[in-house]
Amino acid sequence: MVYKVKLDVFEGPFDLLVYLIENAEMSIYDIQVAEITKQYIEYVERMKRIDANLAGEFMVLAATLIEIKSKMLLPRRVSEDDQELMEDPRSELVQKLLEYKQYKLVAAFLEEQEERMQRIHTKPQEDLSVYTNEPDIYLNLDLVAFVKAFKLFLERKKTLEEVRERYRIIERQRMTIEDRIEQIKHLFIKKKRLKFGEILGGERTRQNVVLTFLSMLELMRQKAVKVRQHVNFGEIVITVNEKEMAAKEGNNR
Amino acid sequence: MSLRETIKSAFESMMFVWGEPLDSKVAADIFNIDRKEAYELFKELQMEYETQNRGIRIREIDKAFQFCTWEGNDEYIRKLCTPVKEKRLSQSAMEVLAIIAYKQPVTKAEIESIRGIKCDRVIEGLIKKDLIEEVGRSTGIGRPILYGTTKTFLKNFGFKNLNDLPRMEDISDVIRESEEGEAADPLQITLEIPNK
Amino acid sequence: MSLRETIKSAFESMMFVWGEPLDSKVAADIFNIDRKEAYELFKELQMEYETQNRGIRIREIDKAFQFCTWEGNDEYIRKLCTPVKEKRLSQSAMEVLAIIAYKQPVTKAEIESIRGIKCDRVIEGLIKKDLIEEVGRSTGIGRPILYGTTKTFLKNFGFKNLNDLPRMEDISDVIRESEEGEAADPLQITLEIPNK
Repeated sequence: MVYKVKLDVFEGPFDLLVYLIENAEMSIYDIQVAEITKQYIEYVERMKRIDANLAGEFMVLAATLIEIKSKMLLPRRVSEDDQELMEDPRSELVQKLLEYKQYKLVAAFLEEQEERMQRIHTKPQEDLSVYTNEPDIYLNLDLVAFVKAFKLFLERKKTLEEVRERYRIIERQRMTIEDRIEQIKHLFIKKKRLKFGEILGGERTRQNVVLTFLSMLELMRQKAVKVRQHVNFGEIVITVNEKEMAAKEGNNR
Repeated sequence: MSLRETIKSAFESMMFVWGEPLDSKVAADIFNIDRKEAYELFKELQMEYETQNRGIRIREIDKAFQFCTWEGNDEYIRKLCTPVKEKRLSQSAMEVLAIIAYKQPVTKAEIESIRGIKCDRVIEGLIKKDLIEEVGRSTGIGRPILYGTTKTFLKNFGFKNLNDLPRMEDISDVIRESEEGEAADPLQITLEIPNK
Repeated sequence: MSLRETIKSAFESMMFVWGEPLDSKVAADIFNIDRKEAYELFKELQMEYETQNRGIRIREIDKAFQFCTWEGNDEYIRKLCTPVKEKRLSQSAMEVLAIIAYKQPVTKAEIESIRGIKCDRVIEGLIKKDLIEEVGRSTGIGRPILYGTTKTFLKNFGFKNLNDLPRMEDISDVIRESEEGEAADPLQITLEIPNK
């Protein structure tokens, strides 16, 4: 159990490496790579047994360490132009560790700051429902909407006037079913059988068609006429039942 | 800080976090002082906020104390907290407004004869919104009220004065310009027919 | 009361009611003054509460101001009640946050290269807590997301703005000072074990 806690506590490969270096009381600028690599790999091996996935992330650095170790074994040769020493194979790692340590410090500082803020308290917002329930209505007016409204109104006014004009004509011509039936009866005086089109006459307005059709139905109901239509949408043929028609005539009078 | 100062400062913090009236006895117990002493410290604090004309004050409810806002600032709190809701004028309100704008001063009867429909409610609404107002009385029979547009009307539409209104003849141009800008479909204008 | 006094008093009331940090621009608009003027009045108020050693103070977050308790009174507040506080961050979250705070705007790859370990989940968690956010896209290959800290970060960690963060070079000093001040027990640091 002690192991588990110790292993899982590291935030990442650098964290573990920094711990090992500090624990071994090495200078970060002069890491004994062979020793540290051995310890590092040992830790990661133990970690594998607990959490293989997590250990995987630590393996990359293990490889880097091994590489550095092998480079360290090579004699420090002078480079080809005989001028400079080759770079210390550790220097890149050292830079990274230093940067990481810097951020670890920042994290510690933030943690402290967080703790400090735990001692400062604020109050919740007051109940604002009295205000929010009655929002201020802000009138959004713009010129285009205004002008459009006016234009639309002018157009509508024209349309309305046209509608009114027509309404008056319809009003003037309005006829009841009774009136229409009287007209139809007159037609049957001359002819016993009439097509619907003939009854309709020349006025093919919707109003007249409806009125005539309704009148025809009414006459049918009174059995004054018989109506036939041989095919759908075909011609409607109306035959007068003179007896009934006469009787109705009599009743009406 | 003296002990009194320390306790007073703590009382302020405690009242602030507590929100509800903080009983002076409860506060006293935290410092192991007696209620009367705590009460007096609260009263001192209350006086300090008052004499300094602070925007927050301390009020007493049955020997308990609570922070609250100063009543004189109610107006500003209202301004801060009241949300604004955008509203547009209805088509009929816009129409009546347009008629008044172009024909002012005008009576209600004239507007109604132009629109062919009653408009008492619309006029009422426009007056409430401070877009139109009564500007006098006609000399005609019954001396009916004459309406005109207000300063708010000018301000809201961004007119300097009434001469700034687009001329009736130019109206189509104004609309065309704006539609070209918006790439609006002119066929999309629908005519609203009053359902009577 | 002078106009300045009136406005300052109103600001106190407004801050009190608002609870959350009150933007100096929002406050300025209510009086039709400019933001800078409002900001200065808030700073004056802040100073007044400080010099009078009040138990409530005013803190600044990104040019917004908020009443809060003086940290020295935490002990007494906790005797009175247990204020609800946010859960504290894990060590890894704190490390990622530290990198983002100081290197922003920064990509996930950069953070991972500093820590030597993946941090998708940690970043997700920090976004959920509204401490970091996407602030744009890098111009690099694949245009990876750039992260930065939020206002909530400033608020929760007690910074006025990003310039309020101590310089990286000074951080060890900042920590040393505060540790000497508090005589904190280094043994008290508990190690959190991530529950996988």
